[in-house]
Amino acid sequence: MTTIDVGVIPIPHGRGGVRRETYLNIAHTVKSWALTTDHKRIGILYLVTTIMTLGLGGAFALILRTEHLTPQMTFLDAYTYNRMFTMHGIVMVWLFMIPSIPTAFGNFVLPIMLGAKDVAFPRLNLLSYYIYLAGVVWVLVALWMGGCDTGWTFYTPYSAHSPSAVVPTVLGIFILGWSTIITGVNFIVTTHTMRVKGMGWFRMPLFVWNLYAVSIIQVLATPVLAISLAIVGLDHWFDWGLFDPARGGDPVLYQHLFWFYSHPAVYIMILPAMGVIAEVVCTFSHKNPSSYKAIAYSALGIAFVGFLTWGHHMFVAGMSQFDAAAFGVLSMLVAIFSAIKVFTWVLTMRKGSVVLRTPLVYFFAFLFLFVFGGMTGVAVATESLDIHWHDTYFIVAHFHFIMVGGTLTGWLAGLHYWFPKMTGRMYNERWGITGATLVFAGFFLTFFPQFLLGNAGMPRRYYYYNPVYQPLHVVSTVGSWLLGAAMLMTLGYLLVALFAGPRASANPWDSRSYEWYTPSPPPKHNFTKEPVFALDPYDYTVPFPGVGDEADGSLARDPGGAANG
Amino acid sequence: MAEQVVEHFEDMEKQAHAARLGMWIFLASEVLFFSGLFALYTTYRTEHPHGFGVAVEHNTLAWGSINTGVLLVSSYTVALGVHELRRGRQRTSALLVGVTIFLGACFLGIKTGEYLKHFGEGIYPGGVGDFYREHGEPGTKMFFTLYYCMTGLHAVHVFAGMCVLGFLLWKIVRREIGEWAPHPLAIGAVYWHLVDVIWIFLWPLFYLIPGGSVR
Amino acid sequence: MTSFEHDVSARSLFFTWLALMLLAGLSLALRFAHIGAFSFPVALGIAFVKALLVALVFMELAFEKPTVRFALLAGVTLLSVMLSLMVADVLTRTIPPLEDPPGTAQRYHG
Amino acid sequence: MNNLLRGWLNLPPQASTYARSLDLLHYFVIASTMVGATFVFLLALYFLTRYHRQRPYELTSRVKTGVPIEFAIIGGLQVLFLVFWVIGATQYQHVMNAPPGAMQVYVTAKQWMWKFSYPDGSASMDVLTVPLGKPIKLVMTSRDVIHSFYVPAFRAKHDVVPGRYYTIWFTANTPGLFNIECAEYCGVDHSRMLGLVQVLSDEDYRRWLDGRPVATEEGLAGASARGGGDLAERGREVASRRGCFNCHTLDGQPHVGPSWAGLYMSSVRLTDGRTVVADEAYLTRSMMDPQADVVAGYKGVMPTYRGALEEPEVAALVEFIKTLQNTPFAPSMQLPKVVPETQGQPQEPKP
Repeated sequence: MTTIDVGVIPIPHGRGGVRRETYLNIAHTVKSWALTTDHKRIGILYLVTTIMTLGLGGAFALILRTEHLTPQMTFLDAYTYNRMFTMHGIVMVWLFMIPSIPTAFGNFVLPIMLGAKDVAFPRLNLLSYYIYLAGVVWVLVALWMGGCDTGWTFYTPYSAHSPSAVVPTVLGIFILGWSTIITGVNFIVTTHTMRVKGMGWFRMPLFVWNLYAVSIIQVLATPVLAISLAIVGLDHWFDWGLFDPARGGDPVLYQHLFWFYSHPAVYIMILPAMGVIAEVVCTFSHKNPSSYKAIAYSALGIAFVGFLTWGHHMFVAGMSQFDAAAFGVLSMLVAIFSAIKVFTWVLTMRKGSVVLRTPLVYFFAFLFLFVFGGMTGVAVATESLDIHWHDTYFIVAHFHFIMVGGTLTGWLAGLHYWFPKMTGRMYNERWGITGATLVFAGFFLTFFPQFLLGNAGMPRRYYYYNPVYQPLHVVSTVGSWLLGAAMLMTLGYLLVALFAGPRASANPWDSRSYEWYTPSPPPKHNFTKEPVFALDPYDYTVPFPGVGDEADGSLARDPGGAANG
Repeated sequence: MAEQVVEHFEDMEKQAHAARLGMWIFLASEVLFFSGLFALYTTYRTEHPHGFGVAVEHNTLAWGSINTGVLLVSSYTVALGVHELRRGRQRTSALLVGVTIFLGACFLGIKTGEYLKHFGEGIYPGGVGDFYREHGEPGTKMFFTLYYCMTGLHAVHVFAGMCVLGFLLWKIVRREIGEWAPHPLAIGAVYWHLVDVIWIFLWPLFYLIPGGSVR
Repeated sequence: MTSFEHDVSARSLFFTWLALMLLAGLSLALRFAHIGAFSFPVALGIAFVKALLVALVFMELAFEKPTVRFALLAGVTLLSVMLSLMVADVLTRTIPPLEDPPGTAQRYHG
Repeated sequence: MNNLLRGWLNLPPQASTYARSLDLLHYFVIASTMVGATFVFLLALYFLTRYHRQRPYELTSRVKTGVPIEFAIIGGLQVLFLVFWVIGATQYQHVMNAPPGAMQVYVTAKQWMWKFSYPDGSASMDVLTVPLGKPIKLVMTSRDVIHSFYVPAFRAKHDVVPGRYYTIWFTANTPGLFNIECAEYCGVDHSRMLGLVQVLSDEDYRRWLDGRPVATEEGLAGASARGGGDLAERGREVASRRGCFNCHTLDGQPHVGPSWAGLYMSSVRLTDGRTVVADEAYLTRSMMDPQADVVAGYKGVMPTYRGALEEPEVAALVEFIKTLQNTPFAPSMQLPKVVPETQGQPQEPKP
């Protein structure tokens, strides 16, 4: 390795001191941010907000883990503990993971990847952000009222009677749902109508395919959550009892409706991360994906079959044995789509020119956690084994492997991958790789012991636990501290880079994907002139044609030493 | 100012297509929004066919059927309104859209009357009321709670549709949309038709299908 | 008259509306015909035809691009997936629900 | 081999007849999936080193993976997954359908306790006693929210849903005490909704039938699974063993007798108009001579426990009630109003 600072432009502010206009420096007022319809600025707004919600959810997680240092009370009482794990789940799922990648990175790069000036409905995009913010506020109101203690699943009839702030919480999630739907509609329409002239469906970067599939799920699944949570709110507030057995209601039907949303929601969370990973692995392998169509079609496949498997969350919940068998076999068929994706990524590296950069380290973390987590997913979808594992720490570990191990590392990969494009600065690569390694180590240490706890029969959502489980809990807690510290460290060096990092070139990674055809950071309308994408987004057989506009001083192939190996 | 092409679109046709596609995707979302309740109705009716049948026979068939007619006529008028606007007859179009909004208001009025009648009979949502003393069949409570939920949600959509059409009417009157760009009204009308379609299914489920029919 | 919008003629609008009203009338008439177990599929079948008429002509789906039709198709497909698997659960459960569950009965029945 | 893998995977003992076969599938699934996952990850690491970038801006040629290879991998995996499903679904059918002639025990769950009603009409709280080697069918329902009956050592679990009866069955193959846990989140004391299955050999079981309770002190004391094992915890065990929970609740709801939640040091109005503070002396007196201070609104139906409770047991009970002093009530959870009966257990409705 010759130099670790890649893609750095030696001259600040372009050539001859001419200040290049970017989406960032075009205006600096608060109003110019608050009322912007620029998809890039909205993406940044989302990014900042979701980082805050991640901090909130992460703080909850650390407190919860610390409480579990001892089997009895450590420093929280059971009431607070129950409210906190619920709010941890709600904040992480709806405030962070579902919006994180599509709204922040999707908003930022989707139109650029398509060669468009903006998304199809820029004002709706801003509205979606404010609806999201309103939802966040309601969840915070619920928190201020003491939080909700039902678990993020809101199972009736407990949620209908729980003496906690159920109504503001479900209202917040209801509102967040509309934000998700609007973003989804916006992205679908953008993909259909805003592609630059001459760009066919199979020349879109793969991230777009994944966003497109996610948007379909968002649009079609979220309303079901909205209606079922609305009913929970009515049951709680007015005691309408639609799921109340005393009035002929059936609590199991609530679970059907909830998981009809929440299983696809898992794909809402993981598919965008898969898209990021596909971009990252192609860029840093410097090679075309081993099968473009496999990645594209499997995204759509996941979007569809994800709707057919919700019942595997209910094997011991009182579903009929016929349905259990049906959902069991459907789940096994779904797993195959994720397997296709994994094999395609790995085979992409074959005969490539692989260079280890921070995003690729995150790719390896993602690969490890997603593959192992996914395989345990196949295991828990095996009906008879799920009897023992259902509602134990095994499940907790499994979905954290997928959700944190998958989505969070995918998000971090994307953050590091597009950081130069979004900010025009480079972060310190050595810190980046250290941070990525520590995140992975902390994560593994936190959640691997939980598989063993689950095997031993430790149910989830337990405040007191059997003292024989203590050693594993302690390991898990220490791991969570490491993870928290690594995340703080990442935030630290990224902030430093944001203000003091060296300038990044237009294409620091020597990628072929279309967002790198524009300077970093991009100008207000994404491209200084009508973009011409000469190459396939994954054509690494010829050198990068360059940004095209030399006047902005950010040629892709600057001699400063980009993408060296 | 909807008659101008927003700068990031190439032309009006593309913009119109984008808006139309957006509305249709949103409608798919709306279908799923109602589907949760339809699924509850179907499963509960499967569990308690007798109670649901009794409750259907008790429901106000005449008023529900009149409302069906009202909505079908309103769908026709708004479709005709779009047709007239495309032909450049804004005055007629405005009149037809106005009639549509009026019919929507009639629908809501009749619906309110129905609710008040039910309250008078002691049928409240949540299985509360004197009615259930005589009609204790399992399922009747669930039927009427679902009835209030689904027709209530539908009424909210009718109201939303009236607001949308009102806004478009205002635009027609101010000559902001016309035959050169009729697509906002066409898209608004599509939403109104969806409200009609949902009622087309609510009507048989809550008024038409008597007891003992499932299973 | 714009070039990019398909316009449905007033004549077909009128006949569609007439068909809708007739179908509604038929549905209403069948309500009193006491056709027993058939009333559920028949009434919903008529409703389906009516919805299709509204969608194809009033909502101009017949003249839309395939993408638009696909949007609706996706929604309806998922609706049927949800309905069929949920109803299948209820129909194939071996243990019937209790009419008056212990412990909850007195709470509501007074 | 079985025990070795069980130890590696940290699985509890296989105390029911089907636990072993479920575990065998467990080993198979975990082993094959983990081998596959490791293979994929190692392959990625190999590609990383093998195809590491040699010089900047290195170009690569277009490589497409052969479709046959892809289909072979995918097809192979799919077959493996379907094998999981076939075996898993078969076992699931076995676990979910009790064999005919199984002994039925009714399980009623409520926040936060288990009640077991036996065929002979007797009942017990939190401790389920079953004979060794006989199939036991549990018919379970809940009185308030969804709970989940879970015995890790039996690999048995099913949700307990209000308004429905669900069944699960097992045949215990090892005598001893095994933990029951509630696996579905059910409120503030979810993690304390524990219980024990007491599996007795034929001889012990007959003795238990004759003169209950025979759960040996050592046996229960040895069940450190109940968390802590301090005096208050022992009090909870005593209370469940002596049937206190048949009449007293822990969540503030009045039952046949007053609830223990918030009882300690509260002012109690009695039927004769006096008001007393519920201190240790009062609590002890109420156990020994219940008719002395009958709380207003209740009938004096409680029998004396003088001579029935050992001294340490009384101390443990009092200690336990003291820990409930600050238990908040669950306000909207309504237990049914049970008319106090003068004798016997409250009748449990049967389906």
